Amino acid sequence: MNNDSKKKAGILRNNAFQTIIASLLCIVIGLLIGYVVLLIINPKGAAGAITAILKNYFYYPSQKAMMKYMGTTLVKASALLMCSLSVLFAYKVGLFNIGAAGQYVVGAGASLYFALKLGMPWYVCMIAAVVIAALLGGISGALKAYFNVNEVISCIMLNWISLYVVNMLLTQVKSESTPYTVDLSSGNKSALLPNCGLDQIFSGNKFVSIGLIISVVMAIVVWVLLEKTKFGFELRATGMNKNAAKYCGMKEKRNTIVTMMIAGGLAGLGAAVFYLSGIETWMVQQTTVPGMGFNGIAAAFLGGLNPIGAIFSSYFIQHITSGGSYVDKTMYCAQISDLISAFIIYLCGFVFFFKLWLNRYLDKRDEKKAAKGGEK
Amino acid sequence: TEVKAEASDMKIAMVTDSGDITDQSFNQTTYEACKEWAADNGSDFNYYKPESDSDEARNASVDQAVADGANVIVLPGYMFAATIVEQSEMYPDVKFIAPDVSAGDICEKGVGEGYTYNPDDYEVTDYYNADNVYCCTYQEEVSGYMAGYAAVKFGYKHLGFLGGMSVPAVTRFGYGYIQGADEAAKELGITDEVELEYVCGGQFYGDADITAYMDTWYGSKGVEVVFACGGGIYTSAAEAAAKVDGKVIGVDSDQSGIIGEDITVTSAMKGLAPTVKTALDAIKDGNWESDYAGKIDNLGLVSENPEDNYVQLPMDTTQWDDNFTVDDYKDLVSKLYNGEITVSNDITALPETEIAVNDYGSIK
Amino acid sequence: MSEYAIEMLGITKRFPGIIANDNITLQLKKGEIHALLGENGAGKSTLMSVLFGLYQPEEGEIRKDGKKVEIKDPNDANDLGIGMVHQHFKLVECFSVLDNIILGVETTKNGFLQKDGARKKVMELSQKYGLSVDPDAIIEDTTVGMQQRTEILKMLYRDNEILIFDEPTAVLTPQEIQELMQIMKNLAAEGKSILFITHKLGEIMQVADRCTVLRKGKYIGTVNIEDTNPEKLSAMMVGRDVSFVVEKKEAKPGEVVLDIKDMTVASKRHKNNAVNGVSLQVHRGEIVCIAGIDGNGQTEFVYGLSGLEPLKSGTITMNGKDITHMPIRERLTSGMSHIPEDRHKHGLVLDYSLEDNIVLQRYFEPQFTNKLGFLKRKEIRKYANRLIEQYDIRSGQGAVTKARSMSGGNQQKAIIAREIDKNPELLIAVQPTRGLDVGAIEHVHKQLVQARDAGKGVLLVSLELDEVMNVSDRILVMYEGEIVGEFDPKKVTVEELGLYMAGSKRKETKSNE
Amino acid sequence: MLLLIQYTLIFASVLILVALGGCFSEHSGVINIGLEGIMVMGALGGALMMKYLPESAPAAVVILLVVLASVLVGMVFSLLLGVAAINFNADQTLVGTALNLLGPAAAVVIVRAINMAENPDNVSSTVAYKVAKKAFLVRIGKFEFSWFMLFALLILIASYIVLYKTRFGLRLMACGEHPQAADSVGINVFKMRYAGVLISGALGGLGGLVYITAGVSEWKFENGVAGFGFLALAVMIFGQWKPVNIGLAALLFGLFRALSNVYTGFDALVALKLPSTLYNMFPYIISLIVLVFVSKNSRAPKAEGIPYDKGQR
Ligand SMILES: Nc1ncnc2c1ncn2[C@@H]1O[C@H](COP(=O)(O)OP(=O)(O)OP(=O)(O)O)[C@@H](O)[C@H]1O
Ligand SMILES: Nc1ncnc2c1ncn2[C@@H]1O[C@H](COP(=O)(O)OP(=O)(O)OP(=O)(O)O)[C@@H](O)[C@H]1O
Ligand SMILES: [Mg+2]
Ligand SMILES: [Mg+2]
Repeated sequence: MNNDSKKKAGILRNNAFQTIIASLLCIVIGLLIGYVVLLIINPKGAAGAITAILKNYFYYPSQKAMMKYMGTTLVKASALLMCSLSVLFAYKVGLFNIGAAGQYVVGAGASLYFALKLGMPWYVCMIAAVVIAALLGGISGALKAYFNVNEVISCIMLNWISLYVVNMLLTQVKSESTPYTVDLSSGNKSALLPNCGLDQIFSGNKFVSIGLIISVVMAIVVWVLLEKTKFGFELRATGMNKNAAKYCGMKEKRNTIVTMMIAGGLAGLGAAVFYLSGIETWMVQQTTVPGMGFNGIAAAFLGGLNPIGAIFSSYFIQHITSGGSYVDKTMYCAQISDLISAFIIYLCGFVFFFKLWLNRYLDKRDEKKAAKGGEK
Repeated sequence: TEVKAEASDMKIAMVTDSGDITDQSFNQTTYEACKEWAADNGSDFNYYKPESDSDEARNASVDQAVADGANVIVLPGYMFAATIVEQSEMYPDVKFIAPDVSAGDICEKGVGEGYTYNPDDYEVTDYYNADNVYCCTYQEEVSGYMAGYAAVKFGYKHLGFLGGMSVPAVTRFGYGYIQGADEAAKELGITDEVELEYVCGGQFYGDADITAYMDTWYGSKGVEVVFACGGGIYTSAAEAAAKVDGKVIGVDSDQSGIIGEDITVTSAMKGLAPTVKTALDAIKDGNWESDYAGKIDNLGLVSENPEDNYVQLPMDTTQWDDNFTVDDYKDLVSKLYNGEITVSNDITALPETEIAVNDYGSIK
Repeated sequence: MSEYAIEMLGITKRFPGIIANDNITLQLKKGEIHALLGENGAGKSTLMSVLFGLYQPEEGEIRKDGKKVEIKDPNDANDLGIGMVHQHFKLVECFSVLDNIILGVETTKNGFLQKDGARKKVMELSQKYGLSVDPDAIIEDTTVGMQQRTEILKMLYRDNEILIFDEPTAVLTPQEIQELMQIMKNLAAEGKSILFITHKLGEIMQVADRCTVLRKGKYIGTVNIEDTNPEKLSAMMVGRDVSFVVEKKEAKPGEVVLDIKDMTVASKRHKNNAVNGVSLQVHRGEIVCIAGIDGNGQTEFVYGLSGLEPLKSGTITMNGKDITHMPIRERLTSGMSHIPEDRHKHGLVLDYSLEDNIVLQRYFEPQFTNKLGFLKRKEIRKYANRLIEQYDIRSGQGAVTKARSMSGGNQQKAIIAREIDKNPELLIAVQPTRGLDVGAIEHVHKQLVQARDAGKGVLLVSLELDEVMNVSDRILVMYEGEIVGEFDPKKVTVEELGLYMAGSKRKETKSNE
Repeated sequence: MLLLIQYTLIFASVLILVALGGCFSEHSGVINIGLEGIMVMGALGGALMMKYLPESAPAAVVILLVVLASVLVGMVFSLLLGVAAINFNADQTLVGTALNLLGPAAAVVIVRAINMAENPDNVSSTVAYKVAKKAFLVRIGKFEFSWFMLFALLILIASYIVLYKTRFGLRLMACGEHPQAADSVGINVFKMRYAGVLISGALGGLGGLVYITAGVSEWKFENGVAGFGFLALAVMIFGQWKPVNIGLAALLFGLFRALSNVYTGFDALVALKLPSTLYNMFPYIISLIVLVFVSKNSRAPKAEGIPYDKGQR
C-alpha cells in the first residue's frame, strides 16, 4: 500500500504528467468560461453550441463526411503544428518568436510564387519556403545578436513588412479578375503535395497529403534535436545563459541566428504544407497578418513547450477552431471559438504556477507523512 | 411536370463568401432578402459562415448546410464558382441560387489549367450540374456608368472613386463609372476640365486611414464627389465629405438614408434582393425548372422603364437638377437599353478616356 | 530597561525542504558590534532577513528594548530603527546616489519630491562619518566602495539605531575594509548597535565585541571576542579543526606554459585601456597570483586571455602556440581551463542539471557525443557521478539536480571539478573562493596546490591578500591595468603589497623590461 | 499640409497615449505586449458609452463619461494581465499575446450580443456613435482639432512629471529596475506593479478610443485596431522608455502613417509614383532601422518581464 502511494506521488511529481494535467485543466476551464459566455448570450443554445465546437467533424452523421472533414482538420492542424514548433523551438533557446506569423507569411509567399510564377515542383517550392522563411527568421536573430534588437519587436515589425511584400509579390500570380492567387490545381499541378494514398483514407479528401506526415516527423525531429543531440545541448545552453555559452566556447551569436533561422524555417515549412496542399489560395489584399503564427504560440504553450505535446495541442486547437464553424450562427457569432481558445491560451500562463502549487502541496503532504511516520 | 414545393418544406440556407453578413454589401443584402422571404413564407432559414476564406471552407459550409437538411442554398458572390463546380453534381436534390457568379467564373474553376479567360470558348454546362443551379451576374458597369454620367451632368468636375476590395463587381462599378463620366464630359465638351481619382481601400470598412485619404481628396485636391463603392467604406467618404460639403455616391441599394440625404448625390443600385426573392418564389411556385434551372443570367437592363431594371439610380432620392432631370435619366436608360450607348464590362484594364483618370491602386 | 537592543528568541524559519533557522537565539547589546558567523548556507542571511521583516518566522519572537515586536515588512523594521546593508546590494543602478538613499522615505510636498533637505542631511551624515559620496552620481557609474557607502548612508539617513551588515567586506579592497571597520567602530561608539556578518575571522577579531556562531541552521553559541581566537571560532563554526595555512611543498617551476607579451585590452567603462601592455609568464608547476584592488583591469585581463574580449594589441602564447586570435573553443581544447570570476554569469547554466554543467566544456568530445551528433547520456551520467564523488559535490538529487538549487559553495565546487578534471596545461582561477566559508576555501586551495604539483601552470587572480600570501608562489601586483610589481610571497609583507596595490609604489619588474 | 499636420497629430496622440501606457507598465516591471487587445476593449467601452448617451448631453459631460468609460474598461481588462503576471508569475509575453487574441474576440462577441439583443436582425459587430463623437472635435478653420490631441499632450507632460518628479514615479521605476531593492525599503512591489499595469490599461484604453474616433463615426469591432498597439510598443522602445522621447517618436511615426494616407495631396510625392504599399511599410521599416541604431545601448527597465519573487536571492 505504501508502495502504491509512493508510485502515485511519483507520477504526480513527474514533470510531463504535471504538464499534461495542467494543459487539460486549461482546456476544461477555457471551455467552461466559453460555456458561461454562451449561456449569458443565449441560454437556449449554449449546450448545443459547446457540443458543436467539441464535436467538430463528428457533426456529420455520415462516416464518409466525417472522415473527409477529419482530414481537413488534420491538414490545418499540421500547419499549426509547424508554427507551434517554430515558437517552441525558439522559446527553448530563450527567444520569443512572435515572428512565426510573418515567417509563415513569407513561407506562403515563396511557395506560391515558386509554384505559380516559376512553375516549380512541390519539393522546390517547399525548400524555397523554408529557406526564405529561415532567412527572415535569421534577420531577427542577427539583429538580436549583433545589434541587441529585442526579437519580439523586430519580429512584430517584420510581420507587417512581410505581409505587404508578399501581397505585392503574389499580385503577380493572382488570377486575373480576383484578388486571390491562382489555384494550384489549375496553375501548376506539379506543385501540389503528393497524396500518397492518404486522401483515400479520408474519403477522397484531396488536400490530405504527405504534409501531414512531414509535420509529425518534424515534431519528432525537433524533439530529438533539442533533447538528444549536441547541437540541441548547445542551443539550449545559449538560450539559458548566453554568457556561459560564450565562456565555454559556443558561438553564441551564431547560435542565436541559427535558432531563429530554424524557427523561421519551421514556420515557413508550415506555410508550405498548407498552401501546397491546395486547400487555400492567397488573398493579395489582406490587411492583417494571418493568425496561424499567433495560434502557434498558443499551441506551443498548451503543449507544455514539448514538441510531442505540440502535436496534440495543435490538433486540439484546430479541432475547436474548426468546431466553431458548426455553431449555430443565428444565435452566436463565429468569434466565440476564438474567444474560447484565447481563454485557453491565457490560462496557459498559469501552468507554471499550477505546477509550483502542486509541488508545494506534494511537499507538504510528504512532510506530514514523514512526521507521522516518525512518530510511529 | 414540376411539383410545387410547399414553402414550409423549403429549407433555405445561405453561405457567406469572404465577408460576413454584416458587410453592408451583398452578403448583408442577400441575408436580409432571404430572411425576409423565409419569414413571409414560413420557410426555414439559416446562414453559414465558412471557417476561412477558401473554396474548401465554402464547400464545407455547403456540406454542413446539406447535412442540416437544407434544400435551397443561396451562394452570393463570384467566389462560389468552385462550390458550384464541385457540389452541384454532388447534391442533385438541392437547389443552388448563386448571384454574382458568372459563366466565366465557373469556366475558370471548371477548366482549370489552360483556361483562356474567354468563357465563350467553352460549354459552361459541362462543368456543373445545370439542373439545379441558377446563376446570375449584374451589369454593375451600367449602374456605375449611370452614376458617373449623372455626376458630371450635375456639374461635378472633380470626381473620385473609392472601391472596397478590388473584386470583379467593384471593378465593374468603377470602370462603368469612369466611362459614364467620360461620356458626359464629352457631351458637355469639358473633357479637359473633368478629372477622376481612382483608388481601392482594400477593405470593406472605413477607418482613420481611409478617412485621411478622403480628407485629402475632398480637402486638398478639391474632389467634389466620391463614389464609395464597397460595403461600409462609405463611412470614411461620408465623414470627409461632411467636413467640406462634399458629396458621396452610394452603392448597391439606395444609401441616402444611411449616408445622409443631403450629401448623397445618388446611388448606383443593383437589384440583388429582388433576384433572390424571385428565384425563391419560383421554387415555391414551381417555375424553377422552366425559368431558372441552368440559367446564367446577366441581369441589368430589362426594360426602358428604369424602375424595372436590375441596375438603376434611385428615382426619389437622387439629387436631380435642371442639368440632369429625371427625364434626362429616363432618356439615358432607354439609350442604354436600346444599345445606342454601350458600356464595356471588360475589367482587365482601365477604360480609355478623354478625361484624366488617376489610378492610385490600393490604400492599404 | 533591557540591556539588549534586539533579542531574537527561538527563531525558526523553514524553506521547502530545509530548515534555514532552527530555534535560533541572538541577543544584541546596545552599542556593541556583534558578529554572526557560519558556513555557507548556515542561515545567517535568513536570520537577518527575518529581523529586517523580509521573511516571517514560523516560530519565535523578536524583542526590541525588551518589548515584543512584530516585524511584518521592512517598513516595520525601519520604524523600529533597524537598517540593513544587504549581502547583494539593493541599489537601483540607474538612480542617483541621493535617489537611492531617499527611496522609500521620500519627503514630498503635494506629492512632488523635495530633495533639497535630503541632500543637506546626506551631506551632513557623509561628513560626520567620513562616508564620502557624490549624491548626484548614478550608481552604475560608481565604485563598489561608493555603493557600499551609499547603502550605509541609506541606514543612517533613516536614523536607524540597529545596523545589520551582511557580508559587507566580501566585495571591498583591503583599504576599503579598513575604512569600513573604522566607520563601524565610530558608529558603535555613538551608541548604535551593529550586527556584522563575515566569513573573515580576522575582521571579527578586529572589530567585534561578541560573536554568535550558527551551523547548518542551528545555534551553536555566543562568545566574547576577548575570550576566543580564530581557531576556536572556526572549529565552532565547522565542527572540526580547520587549517588556515595551506600545506604545500616548494614549487618546482618547469618550462613556460603561458607567455603574454604586451597585452592591451580596451575598457568598456572608460576611454583608457583597461589592460595596458601587460607582459608575464607562467611556468609549469607554479602558482602565479595576480593581486590588486578590484577594478584595476584583472577582469578584462582574464577576458582577454580567455578570449571573451578581443585584444587591442599584444600576443598570447600557450605551450609555444600563438593563441592570440584563437577562438575560445580552441583555447579550451588546447589546454586552458578557466574558473570564472562570476559563477552565475559565466560558470554555469543555472537551469541545466549538474551533470550537464559538468560536461559543459566537453559535451562535444567523442567521449560524450557519437558521430551523428547524438549525446551519449549514459557516459555523461557516469562521468558526472565520478566527479561528484571525487570532488565531494553535494546536491539534493545528485547528477540531475538543477544547478540553480545548489548552494553557492557547491556550485563553485562543480566548476572547479569540471575545470581541473579537464587536465589542463594552464589553470586560470579567478577569485575561486569568493563568498565561500573557511571549510570550502580550504578545499579549493588544496585543489589548486594539487594541480600545481601535477605540473600545471596555475594563474590565480585574487583580491584576498590572505589567499594571495598563502597559496601563490609568485605575486604580480596589478594597478590601473599595469603590472607594477613582482614579489616572492615569502619575502614580502601584506603592508608592502598594499602600497603597491594602492598605486603609491611601483617597481619595474622583469617582465616589464 | 494642414491635413498632414492634423493626421500626424491624431495618429501621434494615439501612439503617445498607448506607448506611455506601455512605458508605465514596463517601468513597473511588467511587459505589456497586450496593448493591442487593451486598445480594442477600451475602444469598446468608449463606443458603448457614446452609443448610450442621450443625444442632448452637453459636450463636456460626453467627453468626461466617454473617456471614463474607455479608461475603466481598459483598466479592468488590463487586470487580466496584472493578476496573471503579478500574482501568478505567468510568462508576460504569453499573457500579453493572449490578451491580444482575447480583446478583439471578446469585443465582437459582446457587441454582437448587444446588437442582436436589441434587434435580432442586426447581426453586425458595429457600434455607431455619430452624434456623441462630435463632442470631441472642434473645427478651427480647415483644421479639425480634437480634444484628444490636447489630452495626449497633457498626459505626456503629466507622465514626465509623475515619473521624474514625484514619489510615485521614483518608486514605480525602482520596482521595474530592482524590485528586491524596492521591497527592502518598504515599497510594496505588487501594488506598484498593479499601478503600472492599470495605468497602461487606462492609457491603452483611451488610446483605443482615440483611434476609433479618429476618422469615422462607427466602428466594426471585427477589425481590431489594425496593429496600432504593436506600433506603440515600437514607439515606446524607440523612445527609450522616456516620455519626452516617446512624444517625439510618436510624432515621427504619426507623420509617416499620416503621409501614407495623405500623400496624394502632394504633387511631388504623387509624381514619385511609389507603390502605395511602400508608404504603408514605411513606419515599420523606419522603426526597424532606428531600432538597429538605438538598441545597442538600449536601457529597458532591468527587471521587466521577470516575475517578482519575494524569496528570490
Ligand atoms: N528563499 C529561499 N528559498 C529556499 N531556500 C532558501 C531561501 N533562502 C535561503 N535558503 C536556504 O536556506 C539556507 C540558509 O541560507 P542563508 O542565505 O541564510 O545562508 P548564509 O548563512 O547567509 O550563507 P552565506 O554565507 O553563503 O551567505 C541555505 O541552505 C539556503 O539554500
Ligand atoms: N555568481 C557569483 N560568482 C562569484 N561569486 C559570487 C557570485 N554570487 C555571489 N558571489 C559571492 O559569494 C558570496 C555569497 O554567495 P552565496 O551564493 O552563498 O550567496 P547567498 O547565500 O545566495 O546570498 P544571501 O546570503 O544573500 O542569500 C557573495 O558575497 C558574493 O561575493
Ligand atoms: Mg548562501
Ligand atoms: Mg548570506
